[in-house]
Amino acid sequence: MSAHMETVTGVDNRKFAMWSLIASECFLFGTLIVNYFVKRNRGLEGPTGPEIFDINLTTLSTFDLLMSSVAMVLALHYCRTKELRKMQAWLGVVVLGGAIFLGFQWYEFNHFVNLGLKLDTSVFGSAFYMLTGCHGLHVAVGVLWITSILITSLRKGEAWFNDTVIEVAGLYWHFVDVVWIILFTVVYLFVYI
Amino acid sequence: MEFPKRWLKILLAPLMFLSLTSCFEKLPMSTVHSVTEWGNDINELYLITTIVVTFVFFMVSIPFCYAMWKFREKEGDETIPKQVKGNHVLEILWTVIPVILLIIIFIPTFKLIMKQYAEPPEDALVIEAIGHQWWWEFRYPEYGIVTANEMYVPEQRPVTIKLKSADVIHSFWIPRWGGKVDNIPGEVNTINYVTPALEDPAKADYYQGHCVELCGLSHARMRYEAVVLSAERFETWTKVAKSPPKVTTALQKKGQELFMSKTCFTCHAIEGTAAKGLIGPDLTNFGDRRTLAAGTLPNDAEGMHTWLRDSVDAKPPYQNVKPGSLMVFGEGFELTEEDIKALTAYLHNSTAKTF
Amino acid sequence: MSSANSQQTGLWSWITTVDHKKIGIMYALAAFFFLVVGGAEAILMRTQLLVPNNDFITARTFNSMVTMHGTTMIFLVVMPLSAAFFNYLTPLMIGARDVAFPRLNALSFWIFLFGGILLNFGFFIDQVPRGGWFGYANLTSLQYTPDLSVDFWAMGLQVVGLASLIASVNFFVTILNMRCKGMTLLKMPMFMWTNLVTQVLLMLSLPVITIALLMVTFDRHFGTGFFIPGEGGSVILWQHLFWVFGHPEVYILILPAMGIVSEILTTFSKKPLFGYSVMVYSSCAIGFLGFAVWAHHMFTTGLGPWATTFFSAATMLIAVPTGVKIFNWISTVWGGRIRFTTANLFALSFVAMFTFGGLSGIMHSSAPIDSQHQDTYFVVAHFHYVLYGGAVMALFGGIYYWFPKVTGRFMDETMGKIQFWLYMIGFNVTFFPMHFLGVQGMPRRNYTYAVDQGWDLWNWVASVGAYATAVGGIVFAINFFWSLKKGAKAEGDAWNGRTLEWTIPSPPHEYNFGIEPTVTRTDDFWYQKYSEDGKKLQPPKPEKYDPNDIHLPGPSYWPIILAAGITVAASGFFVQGIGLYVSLLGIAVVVVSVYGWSFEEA
Amino acid sequence: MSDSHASHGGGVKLYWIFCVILSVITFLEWAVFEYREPWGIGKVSLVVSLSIFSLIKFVMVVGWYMHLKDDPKMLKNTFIFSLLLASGVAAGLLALML
Repeated sequence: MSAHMETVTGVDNRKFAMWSLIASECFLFGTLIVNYFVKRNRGLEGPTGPEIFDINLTTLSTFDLLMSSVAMVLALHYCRTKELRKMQAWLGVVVLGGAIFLGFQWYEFNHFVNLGLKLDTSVFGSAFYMLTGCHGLHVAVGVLWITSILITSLRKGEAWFNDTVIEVAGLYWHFVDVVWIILFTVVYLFVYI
Repeated sequence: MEFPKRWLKILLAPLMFLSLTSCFEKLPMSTVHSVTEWGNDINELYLITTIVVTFVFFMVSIPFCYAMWKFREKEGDETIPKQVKGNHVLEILWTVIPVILLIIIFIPTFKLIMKQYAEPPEDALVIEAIGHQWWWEFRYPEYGIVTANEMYVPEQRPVTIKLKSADVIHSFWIPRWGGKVDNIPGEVNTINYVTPALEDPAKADYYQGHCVELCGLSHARMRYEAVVLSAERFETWTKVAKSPPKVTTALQKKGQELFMSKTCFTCHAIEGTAAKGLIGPDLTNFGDRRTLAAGTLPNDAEGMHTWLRDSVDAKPPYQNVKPGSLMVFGEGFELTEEDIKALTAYLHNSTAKTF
Repeated sequence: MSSANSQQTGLWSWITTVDHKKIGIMYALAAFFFLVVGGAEAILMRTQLLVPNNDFITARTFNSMVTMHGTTMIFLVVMPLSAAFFNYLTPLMIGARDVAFPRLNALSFWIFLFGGILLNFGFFIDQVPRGGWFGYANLTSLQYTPDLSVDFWAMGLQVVGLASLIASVNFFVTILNMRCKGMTLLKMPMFMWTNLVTQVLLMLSLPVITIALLMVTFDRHFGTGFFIPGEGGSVILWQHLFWVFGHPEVYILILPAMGIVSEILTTFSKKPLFGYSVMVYSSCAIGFLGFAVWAHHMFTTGLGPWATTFFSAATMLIAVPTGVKIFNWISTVWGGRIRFTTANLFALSFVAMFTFGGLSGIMHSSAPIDSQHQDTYFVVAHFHYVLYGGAVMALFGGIYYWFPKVTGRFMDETMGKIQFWLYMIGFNVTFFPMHFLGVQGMPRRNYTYAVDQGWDLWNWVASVGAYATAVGGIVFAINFFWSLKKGAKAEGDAWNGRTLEWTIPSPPHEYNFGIEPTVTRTDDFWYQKYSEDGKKLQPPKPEKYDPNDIHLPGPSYWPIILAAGITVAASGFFVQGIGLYVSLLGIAVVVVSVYGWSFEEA
Repeated sequence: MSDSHASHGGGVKLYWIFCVILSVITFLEWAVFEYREPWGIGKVSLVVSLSIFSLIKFVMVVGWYMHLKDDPKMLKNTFIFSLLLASGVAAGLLALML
């Protein structure tokens, strides 16, 4: 497509498009956070936040996503220095990190459902699941995307060092991590505000 | 190039615009013939804004029309005009002047907003206006009265109307009193007035109101009236308003039995009788009301006949009086002409006419 | 695949095209079709309101017409028509070969088309949306609208919104990244600036409506209570979220029209745009302030004194940059040689009618006055003056102005003027009396009105005006199709224009520019034709180039398949019983086409 | 095609340092939240401290990991403008709704 065009701002089109998408997603998650904040104390029945949130588990998943973000930066670095094995290794770590995060979220959702907080139990439940679910969906798409990149790299080996593709995927992944940093604070740490 | 017709296009709008500010005849829902103090405040601000807007309109259309005429391309004139890029003085001019004009509008706006949200006086009469799908319920907590589609108020008395909704969003608006506020389900909004003085103390003044937020099929048929009474007549009304209909003639007795047997009581309530339904409008003192079905039909024998016949025959959703209304008679509840006369007689003598 | 192959024709080349010009033409044709649909809905409404207590259409049909007229005109006529101009002209005006992501461009058209069909699919099974184009909260909940109508509205808007979001990212990157040599941001044509601001507004406001519509759909199908008061939900939150999107949306509708008018007025008065940089800053100011005024649609919901004051002030503030633009247009025309072609008539009527609409808007920017105007026909008159007298008139001006560039033939001037006058008079006769109806207290969205209200005369006049406009529409259709075949021939620089798209032949080659142009200043093409003091110059001879070595992206069928997948995934709600499998099928098609798309060679 | 990153070896070291800082901040967040009673942290100081922590992490990841630091001004403005506008609108909505 427009891979090798020199552009006016010097930034590759796809990278610029990803930053525009990130700018647009600020509003998406902004709306979801506003909806969560408005609804979190208005649930009529079912457990509320302080009763069911387990801060230790969520801190671990935040730490895990951060490490996955670090792995992504290193993967990009090794792609640029053309060290294939290291790049593939760190891409694997990224995928693993994402999978673990999704595992944590799957466990947390099951745990909450067992405690009686389903999607339609209370407005708090629906707002919470919509916010964290939407973020979880983004993480899943990211994991799928980076797995495809890893498979492409494994299949093509030394012939394929497309650092723009990895950088764009990296931007998406870091953004998903940054959104979780905000969510972790807004949802779990502000629960007693 | 037909030169004169072009002027018509430019001047078409302003000529009509002038007639906008002309005084209209006093229509029942006119927003500029207000009778309350709050309505007059709004009209003063409306006049200021109109003057400013008309002034700006001429500041724009005069140079615009002049340019149309002066700088049109004459035949065969190939000269290239001077390529003027811009003029800083002009730019500053037509930024600062509009800001000043807007401040002229903003200051009274700010004052009125503060006045609108000011605390109502203590002795204000509290009325609850509850919007239902396509009719209005008015409650008087002090007197324990519940009525529908007609809000009775004494003259020249501060009134606090608490706006609630039983289903979707409605909006309470009496144009001649000025200002509207939405009835939002799950919240209580208030609107404060000082009721207008009576033009003729002997009679009662009727002010039309309308629901102005789309609330479903019969949104257009959801009207009500504010009835201004003199102080003592309002007092007699508060006593009379809770009295059940007197059943004297045989026809009225038959009407009462029909009211029970045809299950009207499951939806409607009449104070002092066994009818306690809350789904439909309260029919206590129904005879007193001028209109039927939230301002759709006149409340006389002929109106009752149209309304009852329409509910019995028409199958949902094609009723033409109140599309989508819940009052639909299924099988086994047919009403003969005789039944309709009996029901009308029963409901229409519900109380002594107080005005 | 080299571009030397002949200009493909035939349906397959249109379905798999990635050429921004073909996509622009398809956007325009789709917009014309929906204009006819929206216009018919308007005529039905006006006929119903011709006389009091009319039973021409039932209340249910009238509420559907109100909803679908609003939704169709905004999302399926004005936005796609603006998108048609964006698509066709952005690469030509900035000297690029195509947009940043050609296949993504095709994708957003197909998603828009399928979304428009999904939105109107309710007509076939009598489930037409009836909740108003704004769909206020709990009238759209399952309890008060139990059938599928709201889902068609919500899902249709989701899909059309997604199309606009993808297109906005595409054009945002194109304008910032792919300008030709020498064209800095402040040397671009004005239409590109309004294009850029519109794309930013689209990019930032669409996610808000996506989430709001998702919440309504969850309320209706998955038992959540976001907007249901009984379950702790807040009905007002929907209004806030809708209007946080809604007000930038109306600036998305008007800014492209402002750009088109700036281009037309400069060409037909042979003068540069007056105060170019001031126009740029005021466009950005309008765009930015667009996000700070949303609650002036909600003055009557009891926001409290301080919020009402803030939004009144912010709404008044927006009138300043708008006023600056109007004065700049008049100064552009001042001292020029004005040629009254049909395109210029439409542009001038835009300035006249938009001024009038803007001023009637200022009247209810102050909350107390708005408490009398809200939900009456005064507001209907205001936004039709701004949207119809403004955006639609300017877009018609754009059609007459760029038709020669797209087809190589002029549109007939006499038929054009007939259509203009029918539109101008019909428009004013229809919407000016609505100011009187508004002041006389006639509420909006009423399917009929009583005899004793005194509104009969002006309603009758308005309906007659609507019929005149319909006739004008027919004249336009005749003119459009007649001129396609028999219009006067037009060469590359049809109107002695000033911007880059007039430097290439019309209709342009598939690769637009043989050699990428270099630009030294704004209106560079004009100063190649005339010197600074107006003497005619000999424009430089275009250099030779070999069209064969120009590499153009090949056609691709993945966009249409991906668009179909997304629409099928979105229509799972409408199929009883197996709805889930329909959605899963749609998602499967989406995943397959995403992978197919990415493995397609460049 | 790969720009300056490959040259200076410091890139990797910098990322590891940032990784440690991020982990420490996350631990601090957990600690501040977990021991707010024993350490006597009031509600306001809790919110302020946690917000500062997440802001630092946000800026670090966006600035260095996403290389926004060394991207052209146009890109920075796009993101920062949208972020500020989003938080402005969100703050406005919260002020109106709460």
